[in-house]
Amino acid sequence: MPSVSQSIRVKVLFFGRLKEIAGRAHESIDLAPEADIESLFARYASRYPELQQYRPSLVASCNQEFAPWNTVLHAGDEVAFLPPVSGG
Amino acid sequence: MPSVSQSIRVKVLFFGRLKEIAGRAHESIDLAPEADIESLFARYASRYPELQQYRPSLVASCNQEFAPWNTVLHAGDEVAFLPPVSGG
Amino acid sequence: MAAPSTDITKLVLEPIDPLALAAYVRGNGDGAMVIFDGFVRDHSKNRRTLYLKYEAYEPMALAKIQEIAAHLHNQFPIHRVAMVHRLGRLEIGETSVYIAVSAAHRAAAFDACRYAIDTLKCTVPIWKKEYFEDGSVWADGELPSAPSATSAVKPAS
Amino acid sequence: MAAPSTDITKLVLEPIDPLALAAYVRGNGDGAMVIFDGFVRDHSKNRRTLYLKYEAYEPMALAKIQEIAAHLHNQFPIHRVAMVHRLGRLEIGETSVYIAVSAAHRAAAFDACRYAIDTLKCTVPIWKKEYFEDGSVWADGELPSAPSATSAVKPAS
Repeated sequence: MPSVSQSIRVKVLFFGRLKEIAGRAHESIDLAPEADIESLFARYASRYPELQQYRPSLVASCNQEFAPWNTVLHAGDEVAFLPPVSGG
Repeated sequence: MPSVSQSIRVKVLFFGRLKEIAGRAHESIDLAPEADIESLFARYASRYPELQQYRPSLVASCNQEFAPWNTVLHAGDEVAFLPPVSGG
Repeated sequence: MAAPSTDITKLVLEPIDPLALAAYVRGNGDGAMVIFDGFVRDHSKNRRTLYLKYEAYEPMALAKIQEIAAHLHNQFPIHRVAMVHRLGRLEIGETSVYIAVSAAHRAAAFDACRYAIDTLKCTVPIWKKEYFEDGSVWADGELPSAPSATSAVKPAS
Repeated sequence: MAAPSTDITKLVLEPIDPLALAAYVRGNGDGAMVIFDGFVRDHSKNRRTLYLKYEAYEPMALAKIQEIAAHLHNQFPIHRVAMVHRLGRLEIGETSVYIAVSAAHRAAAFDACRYAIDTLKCTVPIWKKEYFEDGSVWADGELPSAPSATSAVKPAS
């Protein structure tokens, strides 16, 4: 049986303004099992308080597909917080 | 006072299928005063009976502007019978 | 109601140069350009087309194209327009009509470009003859919505 | 739902070559091509722009562009699509996005091209930073309509 404290590792990507705030384009992070994207964001928002103000304008992706914030993460997932897009 | 028999000269242009039927691109023709475009066409239709069948599909122009068939012509006018257009 | 003198409106016999027209139309103050490129299809109603010939009532056709360009500026917030139609013999794949419209925002450029080609196709006196292996035909075409007779009889309202 | 392999969908760092893309997209069986050319405007909100930088979540952006191209083929009777977005630093007047759609008839080409750029602008993860004489800003952008939380609460209908 897996230990309840077993953690999962996910990859997190930052773009645009968020990359400047986090000071990095990506990192890997260990999370508790059953963590969702919202809780992952909350962790970064506590590390970089400036992030919090952008939360309403962000959408999330998991494995390169738009994903609801309550998506439960699994080991190896690639998560990104996407600011409003401005291509074109 | 002008004579009642005084005629006016107009220029007539033919395009597309009409040019082939008339065997010419343009000609000048003398008309009775007060002649309108419809009567001008009737004259050509009597000369080239094949023209008559196209009458419903034609629009007329006078001096390079679309014109109703009952437009009364004046000396020097340039009249054209325009088949359905197919530019583009 | 004249088109601004910075527009390009032309009937030409030689091949149309799309790159030169596009480069002319797009300005550094714009952000968007929409182009319509109409060219000779290799078939028509299931017959193989060999080539086309276009003829025009040239002065009237040019005036109508200029009217359309002027109307675009009245109706849409656009910058520049190029509307060029080629006449004479055209081979398969060659451009017969090229319309480019630049604007600060794409919606106006799309709307104007589409209005231009739709209006050209049903109002500009240009005719296309299609040549096939076994003969040639004048294309069906569109009846311009010309003014109706100036009559005392009014339609029932 | 993959785009036909004959489409061109790319993210590029080098300048976009419009002539090559247009020549590729238009086929002898088509009669119409509509092109959207989006390029760098020399101003933004009354400030003079010096240049732009675009960045993307590259694999996701490319996948989203390919989804759009595939959707065009499902929705509109078109032939070929090219959708190319440039990344990195772009100077004033340089093309950032180029979309060309060919079809037998113009209505489908217009509809598809417009759908493509409208959808790209609000769903493809690409970001633009505008550089001015006195600083730089991330463009406001569009919030993609992402899936909402998978919740038991349904909206009132």
